[in-house]
Amino acid sequence: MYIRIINGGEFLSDPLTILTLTPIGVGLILLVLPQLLPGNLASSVRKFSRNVSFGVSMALFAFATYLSFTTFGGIDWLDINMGEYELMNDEPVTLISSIGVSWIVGVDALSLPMVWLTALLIPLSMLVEWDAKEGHIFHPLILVMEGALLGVFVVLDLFVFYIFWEMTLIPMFFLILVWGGEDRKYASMKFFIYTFTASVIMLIGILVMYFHTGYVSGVSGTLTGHHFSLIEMDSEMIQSEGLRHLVWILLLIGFATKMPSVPVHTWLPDAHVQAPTAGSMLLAGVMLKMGAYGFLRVSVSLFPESTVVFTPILIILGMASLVYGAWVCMGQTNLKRMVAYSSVSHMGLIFLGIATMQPLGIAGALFMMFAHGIISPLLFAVAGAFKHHYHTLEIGSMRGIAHHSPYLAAHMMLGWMGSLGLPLLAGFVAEVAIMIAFWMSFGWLVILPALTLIITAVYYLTSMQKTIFESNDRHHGILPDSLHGEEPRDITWNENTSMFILGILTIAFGIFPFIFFDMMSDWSSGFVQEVLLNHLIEQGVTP
Amino acid sequence: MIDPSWIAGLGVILFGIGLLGAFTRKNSIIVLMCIEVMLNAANLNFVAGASHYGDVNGWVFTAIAIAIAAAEVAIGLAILLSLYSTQETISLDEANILRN
Amino acid sequence: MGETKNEYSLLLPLIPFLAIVPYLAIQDGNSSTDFAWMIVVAPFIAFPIILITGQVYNKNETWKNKFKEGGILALAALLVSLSTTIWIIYDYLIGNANINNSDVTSWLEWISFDILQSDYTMAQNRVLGVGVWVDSLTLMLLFVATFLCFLICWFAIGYMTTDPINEDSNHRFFAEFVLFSLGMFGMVLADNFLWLFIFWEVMGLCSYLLIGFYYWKESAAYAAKKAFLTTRVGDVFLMVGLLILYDIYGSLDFAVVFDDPTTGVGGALVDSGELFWALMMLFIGAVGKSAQFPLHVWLPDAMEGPTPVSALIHAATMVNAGLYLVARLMPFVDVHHHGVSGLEDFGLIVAWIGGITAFMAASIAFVQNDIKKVLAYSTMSQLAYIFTGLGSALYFLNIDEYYAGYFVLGASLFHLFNHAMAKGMLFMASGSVIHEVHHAHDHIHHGSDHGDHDFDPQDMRNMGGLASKLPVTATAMMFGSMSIIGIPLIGGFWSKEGIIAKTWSAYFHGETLMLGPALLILATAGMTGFYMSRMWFMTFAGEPKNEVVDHVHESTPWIKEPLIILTFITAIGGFVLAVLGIVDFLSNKSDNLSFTSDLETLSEQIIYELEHAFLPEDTKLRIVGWVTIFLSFVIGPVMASRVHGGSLKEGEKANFFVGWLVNLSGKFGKQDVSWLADSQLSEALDKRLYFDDLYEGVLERTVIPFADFTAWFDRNIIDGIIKQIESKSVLGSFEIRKFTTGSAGDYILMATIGALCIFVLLMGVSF
Amino acid sequence: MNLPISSSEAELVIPELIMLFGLIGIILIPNLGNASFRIPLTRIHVPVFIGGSRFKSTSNPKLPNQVSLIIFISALFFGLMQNSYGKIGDTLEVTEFSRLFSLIFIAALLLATIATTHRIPARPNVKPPNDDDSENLSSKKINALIDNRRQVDFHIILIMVGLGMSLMSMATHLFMLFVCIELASLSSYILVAFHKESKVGGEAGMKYFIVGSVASAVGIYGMSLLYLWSGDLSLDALAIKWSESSSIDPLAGIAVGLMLVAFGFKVGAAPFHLAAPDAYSGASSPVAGLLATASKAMGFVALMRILVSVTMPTEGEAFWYITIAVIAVVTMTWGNLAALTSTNPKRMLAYSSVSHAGYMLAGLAAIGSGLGSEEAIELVLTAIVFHLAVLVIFKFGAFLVLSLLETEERGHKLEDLHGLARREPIVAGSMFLFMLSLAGVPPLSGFLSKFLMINGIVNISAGTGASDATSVLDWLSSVEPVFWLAFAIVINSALSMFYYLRIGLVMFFEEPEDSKSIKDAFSLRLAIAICAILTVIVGIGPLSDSLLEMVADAINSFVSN
Repeated sequence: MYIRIINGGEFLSDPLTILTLTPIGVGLILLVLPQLLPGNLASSVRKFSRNVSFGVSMALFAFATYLSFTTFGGIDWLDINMGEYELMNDEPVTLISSIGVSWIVGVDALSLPMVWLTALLIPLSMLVEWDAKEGHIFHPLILVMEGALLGVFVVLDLFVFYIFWEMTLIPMFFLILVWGGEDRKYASMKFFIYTFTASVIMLIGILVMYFHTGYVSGVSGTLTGHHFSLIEMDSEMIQSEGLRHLVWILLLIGFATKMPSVPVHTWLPDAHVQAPTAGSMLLAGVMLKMGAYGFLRVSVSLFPESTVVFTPILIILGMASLVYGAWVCMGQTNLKRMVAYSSVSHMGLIFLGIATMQPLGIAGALFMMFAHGIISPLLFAVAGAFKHHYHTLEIGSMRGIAHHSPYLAAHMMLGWMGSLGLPLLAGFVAEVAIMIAFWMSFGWLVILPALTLIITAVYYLTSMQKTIFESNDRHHGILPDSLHGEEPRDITWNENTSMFILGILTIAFGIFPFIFFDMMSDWSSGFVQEVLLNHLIEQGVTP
Repeated sequence: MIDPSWIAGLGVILFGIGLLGAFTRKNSIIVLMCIEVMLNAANLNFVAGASHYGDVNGWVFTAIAIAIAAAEVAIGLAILLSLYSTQETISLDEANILRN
Repeated sequence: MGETKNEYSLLLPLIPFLAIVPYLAIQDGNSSTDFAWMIVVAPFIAFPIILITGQVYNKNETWKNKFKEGGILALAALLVSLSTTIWIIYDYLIGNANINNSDVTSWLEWISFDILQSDYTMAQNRVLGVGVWVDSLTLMLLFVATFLCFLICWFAIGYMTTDPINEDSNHRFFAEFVLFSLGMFGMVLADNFLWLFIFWEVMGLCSYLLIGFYYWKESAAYAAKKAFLTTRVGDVFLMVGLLILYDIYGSLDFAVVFDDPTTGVGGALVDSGELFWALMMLFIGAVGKSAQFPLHVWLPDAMEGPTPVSALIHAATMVNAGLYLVARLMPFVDVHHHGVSGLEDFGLIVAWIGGITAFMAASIAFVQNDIKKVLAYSTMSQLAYIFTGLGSALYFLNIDEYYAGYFVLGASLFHLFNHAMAKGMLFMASGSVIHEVHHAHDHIHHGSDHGDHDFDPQDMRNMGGLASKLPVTATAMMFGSMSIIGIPLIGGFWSKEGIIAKTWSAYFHGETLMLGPALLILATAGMTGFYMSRMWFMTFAGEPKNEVVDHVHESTPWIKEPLIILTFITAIGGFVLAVLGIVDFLSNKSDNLSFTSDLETLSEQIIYELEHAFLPEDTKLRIVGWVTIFLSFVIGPVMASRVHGGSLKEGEKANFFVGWLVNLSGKFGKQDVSWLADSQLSEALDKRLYFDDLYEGVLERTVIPFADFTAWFDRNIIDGIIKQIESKSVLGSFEIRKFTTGSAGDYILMATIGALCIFVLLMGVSF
Repeated sequence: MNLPISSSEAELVIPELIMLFGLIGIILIPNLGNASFRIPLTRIHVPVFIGGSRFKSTSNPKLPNQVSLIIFISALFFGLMQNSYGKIGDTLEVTEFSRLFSLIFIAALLLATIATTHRIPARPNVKPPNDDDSENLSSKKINALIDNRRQVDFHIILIMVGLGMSLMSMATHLFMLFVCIELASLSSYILVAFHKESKVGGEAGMKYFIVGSVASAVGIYGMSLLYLWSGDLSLDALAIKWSESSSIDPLAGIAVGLMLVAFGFKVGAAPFHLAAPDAYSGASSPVAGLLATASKAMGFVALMRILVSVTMPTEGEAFWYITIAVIAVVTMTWGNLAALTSTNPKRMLAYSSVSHAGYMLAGLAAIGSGLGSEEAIELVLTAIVFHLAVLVIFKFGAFLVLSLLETEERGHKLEDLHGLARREPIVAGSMFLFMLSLAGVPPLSGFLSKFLMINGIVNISAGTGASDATSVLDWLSSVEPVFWLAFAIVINSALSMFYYLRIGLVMFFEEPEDSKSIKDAFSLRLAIAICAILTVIVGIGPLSDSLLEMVADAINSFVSN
């Protein structure tokens, strides 16, 4: 008989494994259980599944927080060298022995903030949509999403990485399809197919890498003799430089689409506009970061010299996203579309940061991932609340929300300001770090991103002027037609709480960025030292 | 004794006729017959081979192939009958509810 | 609300806050700089408390009456800041050993990182943190900021809480107010350029919020946006400047950068060309913030905010940030102290920008009828003076004329001080005028349906003859205007004279390009005399131009006290400080003010100063000096009084301080200038020389269409390709499905064709 | 006694024997009755049990179904348990390879059996439809008739299909192989036409039969040519003869080409696939499922036998390499494009199965390029077989869901799936899983199989690029064109995503026409659930590992032959 059971009993006691698999498990149980139980029991399960989901996600957040901070978890995150990972499972657990797929988890400064961010955003996005219709499906679905997202960040096996990478699409597809806006059908399909296409192209790249791995006992496949373990991979095994470059490009296609970078960004605005608030928050907050994370983790880490060779491509992509994205933003009349394009624009900065090949620039890019991960959910929460209470997303149709909903106005302003890079808010730290590094590497080219900051300010301020302000009357706002003359309500407590927390964090990380930044810059230095300098100087390539 | 290549040559001709008939004729009975012709072309080849190699297997193949052909005709006719009973046609072109 | 009420009892809760600093100061071993963080942190704590408490207890009576909707809390926070500042100044002036330029107290290691250097080695552990930097410049600005913020907050309590239009939103005002103060304090205290920039931006945000305080007004929202965006343009360049500086010096800390500006990171010699661009970028930032040509357009519009905001941001503190920054740049060019030579051009550019702005703003101010707008342009113009002075200083220092350089630097900064005090007061006074006129207007039209909604309480054409109605205000405003004009012996005279003289002396020194700024600011001196007097006369002198005026009286509490305090400072502060050698102190030429208790020395000092001001040794400068005095003291005011002056209405009597001036203004006779008022020039000036229209037009014709085009491009080209792929696939699908005809004959045919293809392929490849 | 087969040989073919005796049993059992034979001249009635009025138990219309369930389950069980291998006579050999395929076929048949259990309830006393009956009523009557009267026929034919396919996988002789294929094919023609009372049933059967017969006639003619060429049709002999001949004899080449047509029809390769969509949409879902899984697997066994075992040279590329590569690309693109706008779910699945054939053919083409090492070739073969194995799970799963819909006369239009999620969340969820698995979304088993396929192709081709190429273009121009097959698969997967997702879309998005849940069909639902669970757990984890090892063993035995 061929049936075997998973080896290694300690597998399930691993902190990161728990972190990843618990939400998927609980979420799936909550989704399926009511279908199997008889009526009464099923409805009582349904009643509690929202609370259970939230509880589980909060518990996971507490756990992630415990693991993330030195003061709690006892791990000195500044003391991790390049290529080392913390919280790894002791023994790789073989999943498919024939082709060498193993369960290897671990985090370093690159993934840790992302893990914490994910664990943070999940309960918040649940909170924002606390009263979502069919909450007994909605909330568990987000829980499943959490597992998939965390999986992407903690897994160090490319096959499993790819699995989680694609797995995130499914809950998001449903979030958009079932809870989305008017045009959700088109948006969900486009979102799924677009990103799926890009990632299968990336898959070819992964496979080429796979076939250039040597035999490593314990992780290599019995059938193929190769393995997917990122830790053991080495691009040197690929002899042809052209092939290395090709793999790099294939991977880039996958990652850049996810980020998304111009010109493969057009799925994002559609998805965002149609997605429910929680979906948008996760999409912008975490899913876009998957692209940047993967790019750093795989492309840049394993193919440093290709990255150096293709720096012009990175700059072109980054600049295009940044500048073009900002201009497109200005031409938008839909609040969510505008915010979505602003994400495109900000993601461009990440490429620029990486292109500098300066520890500071890379650290800035990392921090950008994190900061944008806090700010953009805030933006989308605001846009979502706007839609929720005013039934429109057109900029200018509803004016004077400062009167109708001062909290919403405050959150909006904070979010907008954070996004346009106001100092003392999280986004600025990343911007300034990337800019400094960018000047060092490319000099006056920095004027383009710098001028884009003005454009960013223009569109944000214009939209604020037309929404928060300008009601022409102290006591009434200009109400949109979509309200049909009803007086709009103030935002609900759950929306408010969620936005408030995000706002506080935006400020906190703007003033005390070192909480994560030092860790990131440590990683970046190690990265540049180990990967780039030692490696490239050996090669005779000059950065 | 006929040279086996002549037999095989006849087979080629028969096969051509059968194939040509199969896609030009619209009456499914005739198509069925064309298929039989094609099968017979194969049979001729088997026979030719058997006589060429002096191999008894070839004869056996022929016999079995004829049996298969018989079964095929039986099934075919049954299917055509059932088609006729519902659509009142056995023309290949006219029975086209299922398409695209 | 109308009757004056004694509300000082509300100040009682401030006493503990007053006691904090003295308590800390008398403890042994406490250095004032160790507590400098309190200056920033106190408002920082107050900000959320006021905002959130106000939002929650919006309608609460106690919150309204006892806390003045947060005003008292704001005052408490600012009091802590102010007392800490005074402590630091005291420490500094008594020569406490703990305070000197190199003593940097680090508060926060913001981010730390490594840098990959061009030789592929890592520079380990660079830190961008923030600490406190104390020198005379810091002290002066810190004092200006904390002191004025405190007074303006005081003023605002009266001004804001008695205005029904602000009902329930004053907590927002006070919260934003303290946040703004925080920005200014932090910027002045920060020990590096990055944090200077950070706090600078915080101010930008707050100015945005405060200008847009009346958010429902379209004009206010527009003005707020305009202010933020215009300054943002400058800020972005400032940031680029920071990047260049960081690249050169490997640090942004003043301590590192100023230690030896000629040596960059790793001992490299600094290239003056690169540094020039860094400084230029920083200067563009300053231009934006200080509303200089060509980024000046936001300042007049910014008067949309409540008057205390105007006082706070647009006269006393925020616009000074740009000046502060340029003044900070002095060590770069100070060739005498390791400065980088070859940067004279920078000084010239600064001076030219200043000169142009000064002249332009003054001429626009000629035609303004809105009392706050006049003040706004006057601000612009005065700041431009200071820029010209700083430009001259940069020039002198760079050509190693350090004596002259330090003098004009000190004079410029002194002018900053004088102007801040005077302008703060002027704005508050104008606020008082507006407030009372508005009240009177409301009072008259109370209960009547056909209220005059077009009535503009800021329009000077609705005023006139207020000298007797608002004695304190009129007095304050008179001294303020005098200080701005530069009436000899009063406030601004001491500093302005120095700036003009040294700018000219730069020309005389052989720099022909300095002639332009020198001429411009000389002309502006006279124009200042005209428009400031015009404002005063239009408001306070002559017959009332509107019935409202009869009902105006000074009734609002909290408003008078700051005016009185500042009147004193404006009137005699300039002179006192000048005598104490503030000019040398501010330019860091001397470490301390020259306090003396010896009368003889004092009189020597006084005589020295007077001699220096009126009878400089250089004949050419003497001529320039007297021309200036003549223009500003005689020509300007006299012309203004001929146009707008006049005695009060029968029976009204102004008090002692202003009565003489009103009466005097009536003596010059009337001059009709309507031909001038209708001229094209006047219209051009009224339209602000079309700069706003130009910018607006350029934006509307280029930026917005281009943005729309990109949006179209994105939707139809980039996304269009995707959509094309989709629709083409669907089309292809329909086409390919046509092969499935439904006829079994066709299927066999297709199969046969397929078989033939197979053979062709097999043949082609194999046989 | 001299049995035609020794007991040690019989041990090897227990599943087939079960099916054989089951076949006899299923013919007999429903006919058992109280018939008795009166001994002449006496009054003694000797019961003979055959005929007469049937017992209550044997007259149960569901009995044949239960019998065939038992047969397939026990066959599956014994197949799984089996671990001895060997030759039976000259033409059959049981290897891991044949056993695996037997299991695949039996599993598919088992699912088909389960699906027919609840398809339509059998009722006594149903009259044939009258002319004046409404369309709805008449179709109801027809279905009832089918169930009542021909349950036995259906299952007999099913078992015959199983027998044919199972033996076919063991055949080591080309003629034997062909006879077995004919056995299975002829039976499947009947199955397709089984719905004879409906208009589409007969038509579908006719088309499938005509085109299939032409194809097999072409194939048998090709085989006869091969016989002319070699004089021996056993695979070993052919392989030896093939490898001995220095160049390819045109006769042999043509013969192989003709056989490609026949097997191409079986696997549904373009342009021989055209009858398939018609057949699928005319047949009932269980039958369509059978065609899409077992029949296709059968075709691939034949293709692998002829292409890999016989004609594959030890070095260099096979002569059919370019042909198969072109067919593969055309097939997958054709299938996907056509499926894009199909509104009949069965047709859509038919086209999707065409495209899947294309993916597998691409794998074969990669083998044919002759660039791969032995391991690489084994890997690709493993991928193909693994794909065929897991197809049974999720492709048949999808047909099971359609079967469930067919119990209420739905399943022929996309609209029938509308709002399925509201009516039947679990079923809809399972259907969505099947669709994602078909599209190749991780971590489902469909992904693993597609992954292995691309994996193998990349493995074979990626090493062929110039190792000193310094730029991407240099490398791409130096790499063998096989590499682009991987891209073809990838782009096609992306294209296919569209119509798979559309199924999910209509199930979860649109409003159902009828909000009642579908009738309770326990075993069908169970089968769907099991398929869904297997879809997931065969995708990753120990079970997939086990299956992969099984497949790898099978391939080992196949290659070593």
